[in-house]
Amino acid sequence: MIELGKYAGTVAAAYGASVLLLAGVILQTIRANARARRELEEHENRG
Amino acid sequence: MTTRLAVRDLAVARGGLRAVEGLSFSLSAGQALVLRGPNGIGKTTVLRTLAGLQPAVSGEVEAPAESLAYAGHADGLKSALSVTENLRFWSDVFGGPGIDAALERMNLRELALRPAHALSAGQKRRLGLARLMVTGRPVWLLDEPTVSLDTASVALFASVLRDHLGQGGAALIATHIDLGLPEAEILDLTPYRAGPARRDSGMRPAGFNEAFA
Amino acid sequence: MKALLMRDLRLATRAGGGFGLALAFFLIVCTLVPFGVGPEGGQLSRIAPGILWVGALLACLLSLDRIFALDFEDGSLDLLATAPLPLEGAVAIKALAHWLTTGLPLVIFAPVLGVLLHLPSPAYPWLLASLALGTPALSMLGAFGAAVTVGLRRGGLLMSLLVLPLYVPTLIFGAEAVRRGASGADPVTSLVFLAAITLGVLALVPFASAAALRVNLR
Amino acid sequence: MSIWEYANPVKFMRTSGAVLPWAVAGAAICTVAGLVWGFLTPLDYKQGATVKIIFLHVPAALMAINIWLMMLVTSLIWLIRRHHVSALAAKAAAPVGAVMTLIALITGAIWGQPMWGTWWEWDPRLTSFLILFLFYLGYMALWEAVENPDSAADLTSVLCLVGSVFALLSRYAVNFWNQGLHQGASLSLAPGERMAAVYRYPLYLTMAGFFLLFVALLLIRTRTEIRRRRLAALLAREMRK
Repeated sequence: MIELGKYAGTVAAAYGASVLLLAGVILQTIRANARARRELEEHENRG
Repeated sequence: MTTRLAVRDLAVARGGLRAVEGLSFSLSAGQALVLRGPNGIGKTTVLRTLAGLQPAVSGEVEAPAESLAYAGHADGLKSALSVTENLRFWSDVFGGPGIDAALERMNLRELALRPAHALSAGQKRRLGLARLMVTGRPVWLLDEPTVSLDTASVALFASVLRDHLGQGGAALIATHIDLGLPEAEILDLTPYRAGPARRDSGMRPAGFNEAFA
Repeated sequence: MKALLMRDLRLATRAGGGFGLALAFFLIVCTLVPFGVGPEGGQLSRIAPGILWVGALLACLLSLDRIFALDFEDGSLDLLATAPLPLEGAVAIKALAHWLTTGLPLVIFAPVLGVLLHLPSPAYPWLLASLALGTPALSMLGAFGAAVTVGLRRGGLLMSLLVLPLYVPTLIFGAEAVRRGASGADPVTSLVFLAAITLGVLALVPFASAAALRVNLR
Repeated sequence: MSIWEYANPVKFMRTSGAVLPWAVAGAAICTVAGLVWGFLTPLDYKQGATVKIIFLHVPAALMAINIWLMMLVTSLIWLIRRHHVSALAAKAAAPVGAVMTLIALITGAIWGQPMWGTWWEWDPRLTSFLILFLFYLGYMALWEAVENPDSAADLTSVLCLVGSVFALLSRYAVNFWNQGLHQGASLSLAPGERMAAVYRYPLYLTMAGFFLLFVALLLIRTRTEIRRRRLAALLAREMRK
């Protein structure tokens, strides 16, 4: 078992906040990219 | 005759796309050239490029340093200043001749002390054109100079222009109306409208919009 | 050069030029702070240097967008860019005009507000000196922010976001000088740094501002 | 072949497409392995479990500064050589840099709470990161506000240049203003001060992980920007017909 001692909450909060932020930027990146790719493909197929 | 302005194979861009390309002409002292062409072809863009306000995509523009005076859609007037103050400011900045001749010629004498915000649109336009006279520069680049002028004022402007040409000046004018200047030559931009960029031509793209072409 | 300076000064001091608005704003900020922190003199005198500096900085910010926006709208900026005057010079002159009509009155008016905020008396010369050395940098950096955002919709708010971080070093050294003056410590080091920043800004930022203006005129 | 060939958008799309899977895989492996390893490290005799925050805090802070430097370099390349991909890469990097700065700030605050007894201390390092965050915000806001993409690239590049100078100035000004509680550089080269190897190796791993994560995100985001610009270009051309 991982030992965290009396600072368990502190460490968990730091890891949680960071992972949340990273996940946010990764998700936003992937979605924006998928959207740009889809729009471009739609446009190229049309014209 | 001295050449005032020489343009060779000029290409100009708007919004990252070429608007006009392959434009060549020259303007000698005493000559006026009227730019024609449908809306949106790039008359304003050509004038602003020649004035040095935006870079050309390619081509050469040859003119002596500080010989061009540009007058766009806006007159550059300060409404809190009087006609004289407005005019004197531009005369000082450009280091041109005094303002008296310009006031006289553009029929602004009686309005000299009136603040610019109390002028009508046509009067403002006349003041804007008087500004050209105080720059002391030989080549005028005019973008729709006659907007909001009445017939009498257009005639007045045409005679001022003719004097300017007579003194060895030159003018490039984008306009749709007849200025009453029979000696002015007409340059239609329609044949110079930029086509789709050719990939193989080795041309520099006007912007990222053409980079993929 | 001189013609442009005179015109800008005249425009700023005529009716509708907004001259004095910055001073009124400065007065209001310095009046509101005691309502916020309480009327106790000791506390006020402790935070007075900071309030005076932040107040002067915000008052300066208030009038920045006028530096170029009006000239951009009425086409004067196009004409100035084609004039024989180098654009860098025009930028510097316009920043100077802004300083003369906003910064300088703030410097002169600040001691009066210092009285309201119980600024300790040894700090007054340092307040004047630090503001006089620092506000030119505020005007010049503000001209840069105004040049970058000229012609943008909602440019004013964006300009504040761009300009305020640039004000940090000036604010730190300026307020520090007054604080040290108030507590009897030696404020000269801060003033030297402050002057160095101002000189650097005056020498270099006009080029960045003129470059930004040229981009916005295209 | 010169490095400038990559500035051609078509070539960039091809090359970045080939590199991307490796970057993503590397980022995932290094970050996850580094963080898990870091989590398993023993407690520090002084700081207890909070020492584990270092595996997030230090790499994020490092990337926050390096991403701004990378934006400075790409902005200069755009200003000097006018390569559009360079400008778009700077635009693509900014949000990642802002998130890294935010992580450094938040983990710093959370770490500071038990160590210094306060969530926020106006410590020079924390303060400079806050200022850096403001610069990131201003930079991104300017990109959003300018409509003409070439003008936006020019203006943001100039802002990045001026901002870099002032970020540096602020760093020293803040130091002058408050001496601070923050410990010195964690990876100092002076032998006596080096941190124990148990912490050092996982830290190197997470640093590599964060760097690869940035590379992967940067490639994807730059590809997104190029696609958007291509779409805009196609629309602009159609409008003219």
